[in-house]
Amino acid sequence: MTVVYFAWVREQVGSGREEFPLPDDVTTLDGLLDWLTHKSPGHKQALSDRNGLRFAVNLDYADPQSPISDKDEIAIFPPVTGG
Amino acid sequence: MTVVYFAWVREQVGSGREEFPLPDDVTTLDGLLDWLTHKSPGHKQALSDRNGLRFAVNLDYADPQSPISDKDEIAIFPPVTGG
Amino acid sequence: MVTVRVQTAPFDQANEIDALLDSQKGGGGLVTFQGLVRMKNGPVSIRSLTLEIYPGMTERVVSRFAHEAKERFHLDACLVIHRYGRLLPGEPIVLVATHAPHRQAAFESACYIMDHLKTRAPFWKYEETDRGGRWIEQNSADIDAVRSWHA
Amino acid sequence: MVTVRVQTAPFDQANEIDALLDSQKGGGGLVTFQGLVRMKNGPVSIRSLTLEIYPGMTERVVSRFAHEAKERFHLDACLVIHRYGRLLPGEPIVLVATHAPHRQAAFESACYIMDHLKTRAPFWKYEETDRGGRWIEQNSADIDAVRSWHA
Repeated sequence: MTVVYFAWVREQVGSGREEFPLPDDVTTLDGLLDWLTHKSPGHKQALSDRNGLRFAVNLDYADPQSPISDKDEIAIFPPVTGG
Repeated sequence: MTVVYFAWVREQVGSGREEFPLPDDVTTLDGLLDWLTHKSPGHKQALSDRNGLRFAVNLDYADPQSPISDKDEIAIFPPVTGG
Repeated sequence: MVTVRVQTAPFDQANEIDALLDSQKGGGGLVTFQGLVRMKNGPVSIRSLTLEIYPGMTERVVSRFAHEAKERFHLDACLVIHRYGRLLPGEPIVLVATHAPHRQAAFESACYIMDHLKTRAPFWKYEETDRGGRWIEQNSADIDAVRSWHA
Repeated sequence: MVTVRVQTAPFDQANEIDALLDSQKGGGGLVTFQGLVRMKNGPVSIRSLTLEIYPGMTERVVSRFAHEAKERFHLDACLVIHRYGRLLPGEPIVLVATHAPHRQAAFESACYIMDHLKTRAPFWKYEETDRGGRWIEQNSADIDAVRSWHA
């Protein structure tokens, strides 16, 4: 799977893009966030307040409850500020 | 005094501008309208529905109750349609 | 800055907007409204639209609304150009441009000016079509719109 | 016609508007909104604004809003150009243009698109000032504005 990060989430994680196999026992976005939290102190910091984050699965906004699969591109980012 | 007419009021009156001394006994715009009604069949037709007309005295919108004097420029016209 | 022009000549929206932005470096939001002579009234083709003004009063009223809008919405700049005379389908009639630190003020002030131009500024429109001509009547929705600003 | 572009290059508002008007002769009202990088944040001078996008998703989301606006407000045409990358104070960030038979639809649809760009389209703004840099936070008034379209 692919996980992409933007803005300060990208900065705190220290990378804009990670690719790895879907971890065992992870079936939802929420489960993935739990797993990512243990990946590095940067991940932990970036993901500490989930209410302050937004998510997408395969280019569509998604809730943390969304099911995910190994073929998915997951995006994790702060609330957007376009316009 | 000067009276100016616009749009279909001008067409029905048959003139865009008339100058004449303030008629005797006329002290308000309403009084002037009464007097103008007898000036010609065109005036009578144009002024028959006062609710459908708008008025200005010296370039400012005015009510029919407004006092007028011999030095004034009175305008009589339909509701406007700019923009 | 408030600029108001009532003129027969066409205007170039691009030049006008560039001049407005050059005049004050503020950032923020710029809203423009451009009204164009329509091509059809239902199934009937329009040949021309002729706008009559009350020289002196028209400029005065438009200028008052432009200044009111600048005060009320705290605009950096406000431009109104309104044409009169005989115009052809597709030709621009009016250009309103408002520049404010926040987009909502820019949008609302442009609406405010248009609502007042439609119902309070001395312009009268005569539409010539394939089936003859007529003076356009004031629209009741426009009257409701302008009243809502003064409720 | 719906046109959406997400690009680093500057745009020329005049050319874009001319192209939009040439594409369909409809008369009526044309509203444009142009957002410009601000010069100051309170007393602090701004050096630059850098916009980050999510390539693929950004275009997709902006395009969806533009099409939604065209349907909802019965637009003749709708144009959205949004820049990303590093921009300087005074530079244009975004251009929205909507063309409709009636001015209210043109105004409302431009607001609708801006409210959605502010709160739903994947752009993130980083502001560099004399006192350092920061990621700009989403504005609660913008969130209220976008919700009001879906109440």
